[in-house]
Amino acid sequence: MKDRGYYKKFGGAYLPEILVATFDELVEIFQTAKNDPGFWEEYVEIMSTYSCRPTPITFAQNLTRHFGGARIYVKREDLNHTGAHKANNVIGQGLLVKRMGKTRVIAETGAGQHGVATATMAARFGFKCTIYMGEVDVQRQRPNVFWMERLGAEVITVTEGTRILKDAINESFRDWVTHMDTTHYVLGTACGPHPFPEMVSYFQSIIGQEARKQILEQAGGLPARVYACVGGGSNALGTFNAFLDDPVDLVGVEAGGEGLETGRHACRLSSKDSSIGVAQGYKTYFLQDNDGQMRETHSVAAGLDYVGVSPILAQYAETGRIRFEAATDQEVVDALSLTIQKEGLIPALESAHAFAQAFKEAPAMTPRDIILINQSGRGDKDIFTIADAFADPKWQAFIKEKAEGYHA
Amino acid sequence: MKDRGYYKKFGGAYLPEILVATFDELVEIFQTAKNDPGFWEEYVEIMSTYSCRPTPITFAQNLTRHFGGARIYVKREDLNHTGAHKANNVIGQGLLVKRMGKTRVIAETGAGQHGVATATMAARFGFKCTIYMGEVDVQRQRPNVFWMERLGAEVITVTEGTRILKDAINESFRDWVTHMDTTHYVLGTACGPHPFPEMVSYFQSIIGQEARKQILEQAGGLPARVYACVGGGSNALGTFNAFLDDPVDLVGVEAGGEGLETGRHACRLSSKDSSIGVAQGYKTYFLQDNDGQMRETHSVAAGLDYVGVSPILAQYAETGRIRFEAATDQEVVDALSLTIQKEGLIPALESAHAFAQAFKEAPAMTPRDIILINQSGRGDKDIFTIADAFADPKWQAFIKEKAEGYHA
Amino acid sequence: MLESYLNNRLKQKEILLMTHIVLGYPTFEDAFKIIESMVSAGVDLMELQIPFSEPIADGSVILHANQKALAKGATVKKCIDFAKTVAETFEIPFLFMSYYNILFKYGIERFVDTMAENGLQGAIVPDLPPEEGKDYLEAMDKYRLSPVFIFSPTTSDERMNYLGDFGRGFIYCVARKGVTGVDTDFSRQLEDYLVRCRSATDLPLALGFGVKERADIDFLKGKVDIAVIGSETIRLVDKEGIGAVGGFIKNLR
Amino acid sequence: MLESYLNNRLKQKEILLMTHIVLGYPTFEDAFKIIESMVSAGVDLMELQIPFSEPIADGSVILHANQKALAKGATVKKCIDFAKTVAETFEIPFLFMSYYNILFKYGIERFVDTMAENGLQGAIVPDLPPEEGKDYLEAMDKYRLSPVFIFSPTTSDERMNYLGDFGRGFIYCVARKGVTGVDTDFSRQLEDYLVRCRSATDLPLALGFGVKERADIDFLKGKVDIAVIGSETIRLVDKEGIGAVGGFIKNLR
Ligand SMILES: Cc1ncc(COP(=O)(O)O)c(C=O)c1O
Ligand SMILES: Cc1ncc(COP(=O)(O)O)c(C=O)c1O
Repeated sequence: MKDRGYYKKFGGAYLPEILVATFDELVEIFQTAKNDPGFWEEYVEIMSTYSCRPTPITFAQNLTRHFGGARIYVKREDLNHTGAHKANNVIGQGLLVKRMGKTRVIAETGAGQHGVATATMAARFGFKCTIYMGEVDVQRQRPNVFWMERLGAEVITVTEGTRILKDAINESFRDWVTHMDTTHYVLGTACGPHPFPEMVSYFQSIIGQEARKQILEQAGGLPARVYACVGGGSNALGTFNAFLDDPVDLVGVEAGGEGLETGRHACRLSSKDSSIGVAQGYKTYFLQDNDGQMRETHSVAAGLDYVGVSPILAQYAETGRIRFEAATDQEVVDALSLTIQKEGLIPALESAHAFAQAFKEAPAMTPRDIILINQSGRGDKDIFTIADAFADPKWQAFIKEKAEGYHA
Repeated sequence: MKDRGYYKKFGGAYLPEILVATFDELVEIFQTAKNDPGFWEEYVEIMSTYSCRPTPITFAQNLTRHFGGARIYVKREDLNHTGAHKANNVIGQGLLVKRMGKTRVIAETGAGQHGVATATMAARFGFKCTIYMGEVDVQRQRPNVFWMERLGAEVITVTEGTRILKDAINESFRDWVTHMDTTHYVLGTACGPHPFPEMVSYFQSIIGQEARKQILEQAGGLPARVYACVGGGSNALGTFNAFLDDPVDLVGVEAGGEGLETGRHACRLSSKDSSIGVAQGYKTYFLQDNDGQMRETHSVAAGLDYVGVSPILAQYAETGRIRFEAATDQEVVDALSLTIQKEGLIPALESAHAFAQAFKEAPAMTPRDIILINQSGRGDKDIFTIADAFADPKWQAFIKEKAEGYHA
Repeated sequence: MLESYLNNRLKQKEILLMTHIVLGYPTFEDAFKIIESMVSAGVDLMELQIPFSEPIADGSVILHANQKALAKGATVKKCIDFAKTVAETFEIPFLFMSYYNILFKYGIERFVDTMAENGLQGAIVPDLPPEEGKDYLEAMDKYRLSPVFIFSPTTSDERMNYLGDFGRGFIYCVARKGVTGVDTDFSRQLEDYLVRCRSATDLPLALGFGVKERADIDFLKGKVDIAVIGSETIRLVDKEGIGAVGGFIKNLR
Repeated sequence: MLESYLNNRLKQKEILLMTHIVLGYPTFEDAFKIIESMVSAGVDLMELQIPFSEPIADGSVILHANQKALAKGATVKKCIDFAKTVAETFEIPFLFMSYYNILFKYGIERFVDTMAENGLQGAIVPDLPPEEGKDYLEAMDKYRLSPVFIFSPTTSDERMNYLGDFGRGFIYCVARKGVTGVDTDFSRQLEDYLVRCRSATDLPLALGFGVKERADIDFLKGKVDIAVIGSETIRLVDKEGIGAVGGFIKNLR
């Protein structure tokens, strides 16, 4: 591996020796594919027949009217097969797995979205599949576990550490160092050792490529601001990439959890609680203590509940090219509720972070300004979380009744 | 109303007098819209920016290999916004509601899919919305109720009659005869009094229009057979319409429930248990007793659990242009399971009927034959039903635990 | 024939009373007793509703009566037999009321024939507009029975004329939008509507939907020929038992 | 320096023993006692692992030890202080083993300086390949400490040479794919791999991952210079308590 994937001082490949050869192979396969014009074509082809690309942009006319400021457009990654932008990445990596001749894939998952996407890709490509998921997330996202199992994947509940996304990543690495001959680790976001940040954002860049073209056509101009939520950073990078050279304000929205002041959040780039470190194979801002031990993070959205962040985003945070903000759980639930009622769109809790921030800013803008929000996924999968966030009594009664049926 | 919407001896408009004027208005608005070339354009435009049209067709390479017969293609209505073909119909009718200047919509729903679609359309178009849903279906499809309510719709549980789809239709009519000045009844399928069968299949015909073009392009020829499940008949007609003049075998698949011999099914056109009758405003084959009282129907798929069927389909059943078959609950669950594992597609239980029948026939065909299956919707919504069909112990444990949390 | 019976009767009474029951509800025996007390309380004609599983034009009171009658085993045959007895027993005219599927499945001509044979005078089929009713109209004509059609506040003048042409016996004017069994506002607006009805047809006019007390009937005097009591007696039977029916009817006029 | 210590020692013994503990596990006091019994049982050098919250190269036994040590309050400072005492107390060389973030957050030069001052001889940092370790290598060189690098069965000959150039003290050969704490198959295949390792470097070779009994060590004699006992002692402590460690080590050789 010659290019070690640095973005200013972030990134790199801090690998156990056992994985070095595997990464060398991966880097090479990826570079070869990237340089093969047929590869991107093949990728777009499968995304447009197996998933539903190009996904549209939707003019949110009611929200626009409601806020009376900027004209709001929404990029509809929720319409992807399996319901989120995660499909872009897994299908892309799936094609590489085929090129490498491997027969098994593993993946971590937080929200469950990436797990379902990977299990789906594995079913479609005929790979064996194991998904690692933290125990806390298994609790929050049980329906996704159910679907992964139906898809033929083995879902392993991770009971180590904080039992969320980062721990699932660790367990995936532990599996990988044992089975790398047959197995590819489909990392779900633009984090981890090189070439993952580059590779994942490469596949996700299809979002921004489409969106830029669409918004020029449909809105007649470039957006003033583009919003995306930031977990690991893949949907944000995928959306932002196409606008980097444009005079467009790019806004990444992190999980403010219970509020920055409470410490119970997952803001790496929009809070002072993080610092630079090296873990899970790459260097970036982490939420860690002074010893370098990773801290517990918190978010209503499992997919944003992560200690690290893409090194590529860390770079842009330092250069100031991307602005990072935080939206709290409460702001997110409110934004979600408003979006459902006004537009009939059900963003995932993760995506609703982007909406929440856009809603804070849109009123102060003018109708000449266009804003674009990336709806990274749909919220159906979050029904247990959302029903709890709304404390819906009818839902609770239904669950109790169901449970009684199972006791019988 | 001059043209009373007859398809041979089926159809008509058996209306209470109070609704006659409303139907006259509806027929006129619909005819005017249909004759306005801009209208279809407007419809396609909104379907391609708010939903994800054209939805792709996917070559099911693994199922094709598995059965070793016909080449299997799947039309992906599951990728529509809200997850089913129902979106096509509601958006179309929504545009008519705007033309009529009405401010409220009502709808029946069985699977909940049409209710969610209508509530979504209402949110987007700014209409008030009431959804009628049989008590049995509320039980089966609680997540959809939750989302309808979040979307701002009022969901009324119908406790009359057999407490399923047909009873929800009756209640919708009862609402409508009271509020037709402000209210449009968004009937969810190609049934009911004229112009509904024509109107709903007109909007749904976008499926077949796209699919025919796509299969010619991607598969290089016309399909030998096209499969669609048949509840009321809207997705079937929408898919079949474009192939009526082609040498293509069209196969509608009804809910065989626990088996034709048990009487616990919902087969109007593929069993001898039905007879011609008039109810809910139109003449067709109904599952009724000798007195003309409607019978209980049964299906694992709420959306197919209906006593009547589109008069247009009844016509084609008589002419023989469309062949009707039945798939049992068990066959459907098996087909669903296979499709998930082989292709990473999760059809709705309704749609899985079409798959089940195709799977029975595909092995006896040759690779020169193409078959097209309409995947009318996605199965996520069915998690409670599917989890029960698989009797998944982990799901049950999860529900019990959740319930305990709510008791606390 | 029904129309001349009504016109004769109207020479004696300012307004006639038509009542409605669901056959087999609460039971056939009770239904018989209800009819008995209605007739002796001075009711002028009656609708006998053959229960149907999908009564879309009926509100919850009659809907439940339909469902319960069916659940208790009311069949079309039992209803017809019962109607025969009733028609033989009592002097006043009886009409069948039901949804079209009941006639259709029985065989339209056969149904009408049976009606005639059993002494019924006509029928009200709320989901059968004349456009769909060719066979029915021919049979009714052949057997000299009265097909009763319905006017509603949404019916145009032109359509009232059209319906009037097909109607026999009387026209059933529904008082308002909505289903049976809900309150009606007896007001100026209703009056205007009834004026429209009156000028559209020479047939006697009945008004139904929401008529439930003496004041309503007083209001209707001079405006229509027949006041129809529908859900209210069923509600009464449900609440106070069949014994209360006679007194209730007597008090109406 | 470490390498000459090892070479001297190897003149007396056919194979050396390196053991591993997690600092603060089960407690610092117990860790001290474990070291004591290991040293007196004849261990030749030891790895002291500073616990880290994300030990991706470790299997469940060491992972849990890391987590429990942290949960009981093991800080980097406590680990360093403890290591200092240990290095002062016992004669054998001690190495730090930890993940790179621990060094990085402490400040690399500061960390290496502290190591040197506290009498540690080197460090194993499994997630730091030389490509990413410029600062670390410079500091280790400056303070004359040994950065130990790792060979694995997937490491090419070319890369072994490369790693050998950066390594000091010895090379840590992992016996197989996978994480610590899993059984290793001591077989012909392993032998071939060790032949490759030997020809790539002049440094002493240590072999770790899955070494847990006398037979394993017998197999390794003549093939490597140091046998590494990792998870097995932790497993022993978990099961039989710290008293069992001395006897276990003595029995190995
Ligand atoms: C819908 C959705 N959006 C966003 C994310 C966050 O990931 P990323 O920041 O890589 O886009 C997730 C992760 O699971 C997700 O499911
Ligand atoms: C996914 C899906 N498919 C099919 C149907 C059946 O309706 P139709 O026969 O009108 O397409 C339903 C009805 O709810 C549905 O939800």
